[in-house]
Amino acid sequence: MKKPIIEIVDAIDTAKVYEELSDAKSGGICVFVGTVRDFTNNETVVSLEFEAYKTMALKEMAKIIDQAAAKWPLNKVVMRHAVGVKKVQEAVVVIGVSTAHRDACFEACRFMIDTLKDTVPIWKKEMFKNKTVWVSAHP
Amino acid sequence: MKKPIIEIVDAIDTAKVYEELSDAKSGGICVFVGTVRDFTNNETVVSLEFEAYKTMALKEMAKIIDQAAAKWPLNKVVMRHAVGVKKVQEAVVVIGVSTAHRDACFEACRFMIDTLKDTVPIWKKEMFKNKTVWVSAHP
Amino acid sequence: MEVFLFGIAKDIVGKSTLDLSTLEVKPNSVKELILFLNDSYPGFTKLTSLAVAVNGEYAPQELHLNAKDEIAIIPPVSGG
Amino acid sequence: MEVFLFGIAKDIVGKSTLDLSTLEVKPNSVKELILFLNDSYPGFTKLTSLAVAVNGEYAPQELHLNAKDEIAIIPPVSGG
Repeated sequence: MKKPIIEIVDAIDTAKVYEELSDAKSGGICVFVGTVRDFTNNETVVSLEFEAYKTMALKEMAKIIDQAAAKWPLNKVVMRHAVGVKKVQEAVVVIGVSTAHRDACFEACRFMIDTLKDTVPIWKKEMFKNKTVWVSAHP
Repeated sequence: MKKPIIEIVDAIDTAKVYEELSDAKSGGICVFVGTVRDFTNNETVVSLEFEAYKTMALKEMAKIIDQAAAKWPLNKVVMRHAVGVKKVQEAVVVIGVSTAHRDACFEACRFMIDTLKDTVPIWKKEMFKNKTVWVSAHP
Repeated sequence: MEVFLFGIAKDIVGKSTLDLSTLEVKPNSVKELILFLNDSYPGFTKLTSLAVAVNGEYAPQELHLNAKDEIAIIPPVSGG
Repeated sequence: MEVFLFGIAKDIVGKSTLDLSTLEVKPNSVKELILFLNDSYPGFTKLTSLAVAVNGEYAPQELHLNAKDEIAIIPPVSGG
């Protein structure tokens, strides 16, 4: 695997991710982009706000890529999360991977976004019209 | 589902696919890009050449999207295949889908590329240094 | 009755269309067309599979062929 | 002994860091720190989960805390 791109940024440029993942040894590239949806639990979402414990988040993101690389033969990986206020339709996370065959890129991409949501110290606050909610904080 | 984008083109612009899939009702976008790999069965690939029965291929591509839309709640879909000679690292197919939740976008994207490879009348010729091979033609 | 040829089918026949209108006994069905191809061009018998599309849809073997149909030979597809 | 607070932990305490150096009885372990937080700020007891990171790694309850450790309270994460 080539050195992965792991970043926490203010804004995600989705247009450049293919160039970053393009690779002569790869026949498949799978990319997941998480975006802000306008409704959650039937309430209109105005925006989301993301906060990260940046140094630790970058370490946890690197661990996820190492775990994926131990399971599947990965060629290139991009894992980029945004922080700050994100409006509807904006990208909040992008995870992409290129592999020789498509099985591995789909499975690794799915594993990485699932694990990121479980372990990486980033917090999402939903901003509704009349309230804000830290997602997953309460049962 | 919004009207899907279904195209057979001479060259694929991967940078624009997110803009095409971006959607206020979607929290997840999954994109698969098939690219030309430099080796197949331990032989150096110089290029691939794709030929399509275009009118029928577009119909079969539309059927696949209809089948996926019957299985998963899809918001936007892009299915674009290239024809002609493609060099190593070039994109030959892009399939992207945006959905409210990520489960559906991964599953629908995977279903669509798998089914495209099975049913859409497009043919791939591998160009090696000293020979050419129509992929899958012979057992 | 013109038949479009794609992929390896084009290589087997040596051209991209096949005119069946000059044949004395024209194939009446998809099944007869496939028998004709296998007999006339043995390369077809070596393929992994062979399908026929009529008017842009995969056609069952029993489908009757009409003079105005758009007919295409579909060797094993390999897109993606 | 300064503790970083993120997400809802910041709201519960009302600031983004918590200075424990002035406490008479300082927590000696992750477990004691969590007990201290639950006692001092009942909002913590209502969370789905509560973890502590020491020097940028998730820390087990029994881990001993040193004055120079970088300590952070990790309420339920929700990235992505």
